[in-house]
Amino acid sequence: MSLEKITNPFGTRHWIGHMEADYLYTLGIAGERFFKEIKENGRIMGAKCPKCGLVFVPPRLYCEKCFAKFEEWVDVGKRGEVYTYTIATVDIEGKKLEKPEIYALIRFDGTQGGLIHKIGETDKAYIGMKVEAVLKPPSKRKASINDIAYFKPAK
Amino acid sequence: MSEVAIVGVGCAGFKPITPELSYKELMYEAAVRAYEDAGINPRKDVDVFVTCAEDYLEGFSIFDEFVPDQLGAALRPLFTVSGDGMLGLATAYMLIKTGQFDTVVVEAHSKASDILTYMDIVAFALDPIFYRPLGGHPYYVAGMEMNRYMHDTGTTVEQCAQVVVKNKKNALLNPYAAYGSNITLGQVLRSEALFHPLKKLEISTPADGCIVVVLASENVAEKLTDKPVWVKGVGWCTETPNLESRDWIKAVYTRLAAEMAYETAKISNPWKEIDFAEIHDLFAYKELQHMEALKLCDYGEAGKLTEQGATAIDGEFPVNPSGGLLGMGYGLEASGLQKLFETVLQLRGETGARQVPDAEVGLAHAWRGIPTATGVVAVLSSVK
Amino acid sequence: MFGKKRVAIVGAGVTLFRRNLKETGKELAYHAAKMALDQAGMELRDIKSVVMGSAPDAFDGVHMKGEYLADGAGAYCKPYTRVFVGGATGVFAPLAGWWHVASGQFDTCLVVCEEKMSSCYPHPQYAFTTIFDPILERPIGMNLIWIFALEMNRYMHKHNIKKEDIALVSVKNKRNALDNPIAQLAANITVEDVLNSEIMAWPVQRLDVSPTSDGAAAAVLVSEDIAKEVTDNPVWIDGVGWCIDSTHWTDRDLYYPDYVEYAARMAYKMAGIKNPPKEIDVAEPYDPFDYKELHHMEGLLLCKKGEAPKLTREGVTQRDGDLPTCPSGGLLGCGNPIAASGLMKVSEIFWQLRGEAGKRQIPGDPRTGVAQAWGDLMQYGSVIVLRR
Amino acid sequence: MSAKIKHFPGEEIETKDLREGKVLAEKFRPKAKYAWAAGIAISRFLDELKNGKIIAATCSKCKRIMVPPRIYCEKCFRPTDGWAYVKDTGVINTFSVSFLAADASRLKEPIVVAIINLDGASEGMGIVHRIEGYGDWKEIKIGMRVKAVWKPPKERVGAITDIKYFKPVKE
Repeated sequence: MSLEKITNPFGTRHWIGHMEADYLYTLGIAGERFFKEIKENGRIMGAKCPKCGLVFVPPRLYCEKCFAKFEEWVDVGKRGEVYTYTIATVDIEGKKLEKPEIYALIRFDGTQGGLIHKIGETDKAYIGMKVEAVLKPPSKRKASINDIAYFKPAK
Repeated sequence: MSEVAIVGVGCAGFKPITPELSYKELMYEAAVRAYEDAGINPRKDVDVFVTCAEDYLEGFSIFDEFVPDQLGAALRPLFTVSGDGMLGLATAYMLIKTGQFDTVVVEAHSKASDILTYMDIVAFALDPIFYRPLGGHPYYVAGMEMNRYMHDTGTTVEQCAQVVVKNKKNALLNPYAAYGSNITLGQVLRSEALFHPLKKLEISTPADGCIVVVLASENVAEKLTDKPVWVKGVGWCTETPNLESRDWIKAVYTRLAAEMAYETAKISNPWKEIDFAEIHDLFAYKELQHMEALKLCDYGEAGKLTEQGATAIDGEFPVNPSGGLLGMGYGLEASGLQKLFETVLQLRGETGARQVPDAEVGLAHAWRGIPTATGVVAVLSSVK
Repeated sequence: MFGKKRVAIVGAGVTLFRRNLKETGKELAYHAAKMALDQAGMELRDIKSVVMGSAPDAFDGVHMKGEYLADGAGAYCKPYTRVFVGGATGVFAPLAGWWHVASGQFDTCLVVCEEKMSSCYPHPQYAFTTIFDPILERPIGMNLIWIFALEMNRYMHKHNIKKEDIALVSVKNKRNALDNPIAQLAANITVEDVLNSEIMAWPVQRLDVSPTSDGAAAAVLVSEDIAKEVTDNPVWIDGVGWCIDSTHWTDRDLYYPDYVEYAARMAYKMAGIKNPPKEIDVAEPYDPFDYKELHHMEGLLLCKKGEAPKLTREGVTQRDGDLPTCPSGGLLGCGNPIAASGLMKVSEIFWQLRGEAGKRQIPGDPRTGVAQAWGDLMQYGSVIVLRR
Repeated sequence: MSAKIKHFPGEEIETKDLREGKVLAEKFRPKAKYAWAAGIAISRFLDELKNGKIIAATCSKCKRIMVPPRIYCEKCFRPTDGWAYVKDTGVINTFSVSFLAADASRLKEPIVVAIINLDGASEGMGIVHRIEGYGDWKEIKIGMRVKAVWKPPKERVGAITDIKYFKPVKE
């Protein structure tokens, strides 16, 4: 232990600073193609593992389980099912949200994986709920996960 | 090959804030205590130092730079594991097993109160292309996991809330704990669901503190102390960082880590062969999910056992006698060593009112929190 | 002397090193890891543990980037650890791989190093401003080049070294890199080019410096038993060493890297090397700046203090010299995706000792090589000794 | 690298293409703000700077006078047991003349930065700071004597920048 301590409660000093910078993340080989498909063609794609034959969403360059390279891409449609969800009532600063937000993992029929996204046009959700992607209008798409505005309950 | 023992531990904290100490001074306090406990001089008696830290939890790049002096490691072999302190334990264990090193020191700390934007840092760990652009409070990931876990295992909200009641009560008996309380089940249940079904009082609050652990080979350990705590087995595992492809129910990273640790420790029936466990409870439901992944019970059984009192200090299998992270405070990358620290004290019979009777074999478990799927398990024993 | 198991490298891989690569960090890690596995003739399922080496999160722009990179590094459902010792990470990561295997805990370990510096925008230099003490140093406006310039100046002053002699390192390494297909800045340049290049922070000029880069590298480490199964040509890790000096870099004399010497002595002791210049056939000391190669040759005890410039002038460090140094082209020629460049150096020694370095192959049937990296605030040395 | 490898992966892109959006990318700026507790030793150091003084910590075992101060001696691993003022004069241990600003743009007037070994501290111990008030930068030499130029007392806040810079002085 040090031989001296700060004993004056007003004697504690803090130094303010940050480690903030701007970042520009390339979408990558698989990501660029995936988001271009959404932006330009309004399609959500998956990729088939040449070894196990399963289709993974989102498609990546490689299978994380066996390292096979994904070559074959398939359209998985816009309809999926809520695998799990939560209703967030606070924002990142802990402040109460005016309108709670529903986050969910949406799985697409016959595929592995899925997308993490928000549920809109409803204030309820349940596990197993059928949902459908709502895409932003083509002019507003930027090749981002937010080109999907949200998923809405499907009929 | 040499057995590995823990021969000294030191803790500074845990407290909600520590404005009177710099992070270096906090680390120094824990180090001095650990070296006194082990009876060693770090300038002569230590072969390797391991520090466990992440840059954005400190506010510097290459935190490694700022570590050696306060640990007695200047111009000595030290390095950083970017991970929980229990990954440091795993590393120290392997280093000693090579036969090249006899004494290894592991350090991890939290200066959470230096961080003004902690949740933004957590969110900064999310994949920048697929998840982060969605925004929001990153603990939505925990809410989603808790929901699916309860759905599949039948675990109830009351069972999750009971974890909070038990741990905060245990923490009242722990001088290292920042958030002990004689809270009631009703209080937990009535607290706001921030990420349905996850409630405000089911989330651990960060705390400042540091833990330093001294490990030694068999020969050295037996010279240094008559109360060595033996590391019988360590396992660790990263499932996947990809949220969509991980298992949301079974904490697979913990199951695989446990299987690895049990294999080395020759444990076939953990509930019977282990006397108590310190399990990562950043969120209340995680204690239950992790109990199941650790094979202490079947899937869906942990909640019931908790409700029946089996995991209380005087229960059949005490879980988190320290008060857990819910009671001690969440020590970020030191959270695993909080678990280890308590396990060592219990096995040495030094925990006073919260002592688990006749504790001989204990388990310490770590998880790296949101958004990771990385876990570490260690089985420790007071008997070689 | 050794742990129960001797540890061999049986495969290595590197991506291109470039200012900007399109791949995400995960994808770069995957490319390198897959290449190393292919070279070793192994599959991901053969890998029992994974080590990641990567420098500051502030480059890639992801907190806990080890976790983020895990799937690309082949760590799915495996024991996985990231180690991080600043610039020294790339040579440190295989040391961590070594103890995974030497401990007997695993018989295989995949070591992957990745850096995607271009994510930090507009320039990765920003990330370097956060490596300094926030209270005592950042307010001065410290930037990374300054600290190198301070060290270079002290080194030149202490031994009365001329810039002309230091520039020879840059000339040599950039020329060596002409034979390296991954290289970012291979070139035929002259000492005059270096001396006439833009002054960045005296005495550091533009051509004294390696660039920032994206890239990844990987190596497969295995136990003796597995090595016998998969190859006739293993390269053994016979010595490992690492050391960190005090945080207070302004209290130390920067002219000599004590920490490299301590790390080297640790590795040489383990490898049973008593006379490094005589026993080491090829060296890859860390060369993010040209003077650093000289500084590190001295720290590695490959020559006396202050003598490295003379050896360089006499051609001893050329590929056909007595002590070929940075035959890969080093960081000055290949680029500097920090952790990846360190593991690239280890890979180069691996290929040189196997006689597989192609156009870069040094003559004379090399048997023992050393690779080294430096890191932190003029503070860290990591050293690996490889033998055929 | 290895002669056996024919293809080296990696798709090179131009910085320009990335900036202009020809290569797709996601932008982000994290919020990462801190209030570091300065602690016992550095709080005292900063307070003394405000008074126009530089304080060091001393170890009675190794007899070193250490600046910047700390509460532990890293060589002896024991608590430092005293304080001592050191002078605001010293010697340039090494220096650099930077023509680059923090954003990598070119400076017209270079910034000179140096490690200054302070008088009264143990040999070789010092701090990093700027040098100004020299003639031609080519006249700056290692071993040159310098003295701190302080901000006026009212402008000092308890920061390393309470010393504006060190300037060369005659022996």
